[in-house]
Amino acid sequence: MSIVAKFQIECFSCIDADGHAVAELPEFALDRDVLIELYRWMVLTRAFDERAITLQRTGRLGTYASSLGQEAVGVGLAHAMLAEDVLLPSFREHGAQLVRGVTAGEILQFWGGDERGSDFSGPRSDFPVSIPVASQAAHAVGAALAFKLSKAQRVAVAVLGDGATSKGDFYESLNIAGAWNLPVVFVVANNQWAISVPRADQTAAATLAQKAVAAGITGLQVDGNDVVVVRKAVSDALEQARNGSRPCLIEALTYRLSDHTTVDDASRYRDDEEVSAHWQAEPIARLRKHLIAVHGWTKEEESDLVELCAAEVDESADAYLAESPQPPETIFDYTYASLPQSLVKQRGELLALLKDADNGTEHEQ
Amino acid sequence: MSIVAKFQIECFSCIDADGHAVAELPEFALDRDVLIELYRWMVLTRAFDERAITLQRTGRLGTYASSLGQEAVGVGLAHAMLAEDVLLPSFREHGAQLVRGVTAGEILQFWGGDERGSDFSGPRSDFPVSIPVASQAAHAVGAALAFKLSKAQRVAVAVLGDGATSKGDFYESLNIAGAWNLPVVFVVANNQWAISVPRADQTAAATLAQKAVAAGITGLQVDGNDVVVVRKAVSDALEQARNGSRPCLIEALTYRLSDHTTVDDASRYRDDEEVSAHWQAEPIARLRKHLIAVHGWTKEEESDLVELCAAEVDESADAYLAESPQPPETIFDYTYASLPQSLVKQRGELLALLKDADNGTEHEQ
Amino acid sequence: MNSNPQSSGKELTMVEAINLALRHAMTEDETVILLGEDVGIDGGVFRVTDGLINDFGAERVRDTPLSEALIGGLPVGLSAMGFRPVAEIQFMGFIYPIIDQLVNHASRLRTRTRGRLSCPLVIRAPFGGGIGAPEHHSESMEALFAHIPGIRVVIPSSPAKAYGLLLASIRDPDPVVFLEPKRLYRSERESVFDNGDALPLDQAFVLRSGADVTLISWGAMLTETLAAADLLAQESVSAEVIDVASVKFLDFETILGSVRKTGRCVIIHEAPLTGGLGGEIAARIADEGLMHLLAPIARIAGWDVVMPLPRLESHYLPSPNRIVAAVRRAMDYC
Amino acid sequence: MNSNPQSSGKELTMVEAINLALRHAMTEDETVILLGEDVGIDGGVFRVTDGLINDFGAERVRDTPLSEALIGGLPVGLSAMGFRPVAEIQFMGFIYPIIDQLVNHASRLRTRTRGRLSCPLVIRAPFGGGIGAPEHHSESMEALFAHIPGIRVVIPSSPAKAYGLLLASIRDPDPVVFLEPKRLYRSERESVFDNGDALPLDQAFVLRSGADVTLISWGAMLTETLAAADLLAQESVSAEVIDVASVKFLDFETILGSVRKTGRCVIIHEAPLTGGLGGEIAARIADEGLMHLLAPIARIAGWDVVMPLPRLESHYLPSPNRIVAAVRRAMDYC
Ligand SMILES: Cc1ncc(C[n+]2csc(CCOP(=O)(O)OP(=O)(O)O)c2C)c(N)n1
Ligand SMILES: Cc1ncc(C[n+]2csc(CCOP(=O)(O)OP(=O)(O)O)c2C)c(N)n1
Ligand SMILES: [Mg+2]
Ligand SMILES: [Mg+2]
Repeated sequence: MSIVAKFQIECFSCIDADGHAVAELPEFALDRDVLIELYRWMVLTRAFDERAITLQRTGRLGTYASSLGQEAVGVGLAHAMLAEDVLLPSFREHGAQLVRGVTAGEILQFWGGDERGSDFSGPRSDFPVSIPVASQAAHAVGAALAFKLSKAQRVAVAVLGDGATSKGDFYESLNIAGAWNLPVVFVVANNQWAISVPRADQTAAATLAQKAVAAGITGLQVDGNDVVVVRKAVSDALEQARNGSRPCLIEALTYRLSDHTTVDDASRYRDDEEVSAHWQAEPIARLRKHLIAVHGWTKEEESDLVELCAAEVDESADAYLAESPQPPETIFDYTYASLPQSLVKQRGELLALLKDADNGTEHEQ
Repeated sequence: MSIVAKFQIECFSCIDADGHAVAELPEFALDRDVLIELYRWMVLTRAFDERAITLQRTGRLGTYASSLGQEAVGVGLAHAMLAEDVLLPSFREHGAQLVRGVTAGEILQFWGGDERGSDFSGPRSDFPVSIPVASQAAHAVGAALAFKLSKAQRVAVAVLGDGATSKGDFYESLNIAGAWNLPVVFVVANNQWAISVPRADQTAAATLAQKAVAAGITGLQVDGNDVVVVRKAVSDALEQARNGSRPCLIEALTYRLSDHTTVDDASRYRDDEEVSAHWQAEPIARLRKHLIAVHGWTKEEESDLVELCAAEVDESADAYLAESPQPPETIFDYTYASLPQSLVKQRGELLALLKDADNGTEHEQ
Repeated sequence: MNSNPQSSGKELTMVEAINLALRHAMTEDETVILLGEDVGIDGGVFRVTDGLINDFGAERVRDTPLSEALIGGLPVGLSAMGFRPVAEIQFMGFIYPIIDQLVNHASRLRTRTRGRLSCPLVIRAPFGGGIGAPEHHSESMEALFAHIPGIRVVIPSSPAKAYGLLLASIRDPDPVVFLEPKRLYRSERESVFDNGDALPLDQAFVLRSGADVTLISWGAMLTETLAAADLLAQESVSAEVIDVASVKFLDFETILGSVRKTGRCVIIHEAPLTGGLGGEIAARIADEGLMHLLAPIARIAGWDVVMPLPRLESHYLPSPNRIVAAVRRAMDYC
Repeated sequence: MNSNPQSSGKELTMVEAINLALRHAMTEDETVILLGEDVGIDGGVFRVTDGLINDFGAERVRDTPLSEALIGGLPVGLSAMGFRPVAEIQFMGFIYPIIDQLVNHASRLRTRTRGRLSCPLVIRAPFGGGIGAPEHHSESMEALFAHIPGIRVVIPSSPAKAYGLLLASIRDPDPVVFLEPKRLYRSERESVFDNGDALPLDQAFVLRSGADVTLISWGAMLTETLAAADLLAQESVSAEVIDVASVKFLDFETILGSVRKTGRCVIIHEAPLTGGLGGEIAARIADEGLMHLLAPIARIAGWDVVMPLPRLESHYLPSPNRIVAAVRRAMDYC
């Protein structure tokens, strides 16, 4: 018998649940302004989440997936990216989208059932939210191949859930990323649950980071509630991808503090105690503690920031609600670059129906 | 940073290319009769392969995938199985099928384009050859679940190629085998090529055995040209599966000495020298050397055995060629358990067509 | 939820009726195994499997990893080895990875082995629009499945039909794709007798008889179709309404019988027009019933566009008015 | 193989014509990238991509791992970022894992993002029976693709059509599924001018004009259809033969124009009858052309059974005799 291969999975963290540094902090994390920026994005994300849920509960938004408790993953990874990189988000990475420059109003528009929400004004090459779990991993390797072929120094960053790691397309994507050395970073936001299925029932693998071993690429774990280590690990991975065209899988350990979505009731399948315990480790409080302890963050600064975020969210929500609807015939207009003959006819039929139904009154929305 | 998981992949061998034992041999391999039995199956498999290719070249068989050079994998694994276990073969495991009790005639019938070839008279629960690569892995975990649920002490054994390990369904199957602790053994016959794609281009993983790490199950390598170690490793894995319901992935390192199939021309994409080098390590010669050196295998015994195998293959080929064709209307008869009304009508149409076309003459085959 | 399968008729929603059928099947046949994402303790995202894990245990009601290709492929092995898996795909939008296994294995293991092995399995999935669901959750792609030889495709239109058709599907010796119109999951209640009686898998149901025109539909679109029939009655047009139910195989006798009587026919479905099953039905009528037609066969279907997000989905779905207009054209046809 | 795209007309097989079109597209547009299993040094199992890796390099002619879901999904990202991938699926029997990406992404990235991102990609795959290929290698499932909104489906019937239609497909701004009837790969040669002229993706081709009956088909079945037309001519029945070519979207004007003229129509396809595209075509004729019909619309198609293995496949495939018999019935109708 001979040993032909050896692997180990390492787990990294910078700031623990009490706000204490547990490792040498990366340079950016010594900069008060940078930390406040990261903090602000997380607070804004949480404020946005709350508002979205209120809008849903009052019938003004569709089903919505909250990112409560996982803000450090999205914010940390997006903050590490360059503008020219491309994000391929799952449906729970509102923080990442906000940091990337998707407006809160656009995010609401998407979840409100309006396609225009994915016509981002900001990051024009970023992908829309991917609802079919893991399907965006394949797009990420495709985008990464485009960057490699055009010798652009760009990286594709796909964000996926723990459940997504059980899917065949996730694995096929990881495998080709390795086989072709593509500039892509996969971030697994392991929030311990895939709807009602706990992480332990998803796979017998001890870590999700070790899924990378199957593809021969680097895999590592980070404390996903620590925005500093997330930002650092993603930054390092981006650097490797950008300059060495080396793919990486980062498992960010976090926890879904909310229901799966607004139509889910998590109390059916998990205990309150488990959730309470995880509140102790959530990302915003810990960075606040760190800011207070190390950077003299004040009560006033805190309340100013909270107020500012609330105002920003108010504004976006108002703008979202004020948006006039798309004309019904637009359901035809983007199916193809130009309308095939048989769709011209169908579009005419729809317009005729609308005219019939509608004698000077507005169409229902 | 902390290390959260560690893995290593081990590679096993018993008898090297020169026929020397390189490790303590398992008990069965000390038994001359057992070794001769294994040897005979491999010789028979190779004789069968040759005949199949001749039949194809002379227009009496369809496209055929030879197992030349990989006989130890199929023979070793099937010999380790119990009758009540279930084999889920790829399209290249004729040796395994023969050992299981599928007749040479049935195998020819399948490759000759006749469905009856998969209605095995022998192992009634074994699956037919799977042409869509890796798709049988999913059936294997399904069968394994059946055995687990019914508390039968049976194991499902799926055989796949190196190319198959890049497929999503392979991975999803591995993953659920681990998550549910299913009694299943996956044997990867790594013959270094997937048609024209070499193993190195298939994945960046250093070994295919390490694909198991992603699923949290045991993965190991064996010398796939050493029938003794294949039989031993599969035997051990079956034991674990049967009694502990623990799945396992075994990568058997071998080499495809033939073209991919009878319609392939491997000289387009690989060098003769590579092939010649691998002839040095092929499984039959090495077991013969071992038999001669250790068990006094004689020239006469050898020529008797070769003759016997040739005769067996002759007989099967003759029987195959003598088989009368299925009646055309049987294309309807097994689509459903009983014929739906609209198929009754279509079947009638076919019979009418046959009657029209055919005035007392035999239908073309 | 009453777990006694002998209970008498109760007013149930379709979700409850399906649950009852599953319960009945699991009680009568130990080899029936449920599997899918969140079908266990959560009872499925629509609560279709609610409570079953308590009564039948986690061995028989199995949460799978998030692996649709596997949810398609594992039941092939499980059913070939003597079980009767009923697998749930959470939404039709995620069903596509199973097509590979349906086409290449489930539908043909019987014929490949000349009857030695077979796949008595059921794949259940909610489908269709009209509930304002997120992206990818509202499509109707039943035609993809109905084209595959070797399987059956069944779509219930009411709680009692769901109960009877699902029992039949589970007992059927061949693979069945059972598509549940999720708009009907809780929209109406119907009396369901838990007597274990299956409905036939080769019959269409005449929901309303009429003399002037035949309206043919299935699943949730029967709501619009029946509403159109009501509107037409006000105009003294008597519409016969047929629920196809078993979209594969079609009960073409019932359909043709009706068209023979009325001479006019409108087929209504939610799926996009092109390549939808309306084409199959119209083609058979145009072949076997041409001489009885007094007007062209009309199809009222979803447009050939990607299903819009909720804000505009009402403009995608066929409305009673569209159906009525098509019938009027048929009635006015020379 | 001549690599000069300006060369003049040559007698080519379909395999050579496709190779030429790929070569032309790669020469004129640097963003065209080929990928698939064995498309590189092996030149594809049918030699369709023969030599391209030598002329365009391994960066642009890429052997993928054995991962069909990926071959469907990777081009979505690649095309959205400005490239024009042409992906090969080795045989249609292995194409099913890509349906997920076709339905959920490729076909709709444009509409999901209101035109911000789009997917100018082509998926090529050989399909169809008649060459005695192994299990799973002979099916014709074009109808599954034609039902998906947001894509086009194109099927060439000759070398020159393959050249022109493939160029059009590669230049098209939306996803195209390009299905190659492998029975025609080397069965005939045709003069092909490598002038870069594309054929339109919205036109059917009239292969033979006639007055008595319209025969509608596509792909390899045109061989049987034209043979049937010859047989019919001996009986003094003049058949018009239409090659649909772009099965999505149908050039219905050409079809309807012909049926208006002949009053009779037989649709021929190799795919199973139920849910095949013959239904779509017949349904549109039955809707828009009813008044012109002198006889029922007949469909001659594969039976609704699993494609048999080679020994019996000739009994599955429609034959000229079956087509002739259907035409005779139409001619004799009332
Ligand atoms: C392919 C697919 N299958 C099923 C679903 C339904 N679904 C939506 S979210 C979800 C769980 C996802 O879990 P995970 O990947 O851990 O992400 P999380 O929701 O925890 O962020 C499921 C099953 C889906 N969206 N896509
Ligand atoms: C899913 C699928 N894709 C493509 C093919 C075509 N094909 C047949 S064999 C083969 C290569 C298989 O390689 P490997 O798994 O290493 O098995 P080997 O042929 O070497 O035994 C391919 C691509 C197939 N049969 N199935
Ligand atoms: Mg999760
Ligand atoms: Mg191989």
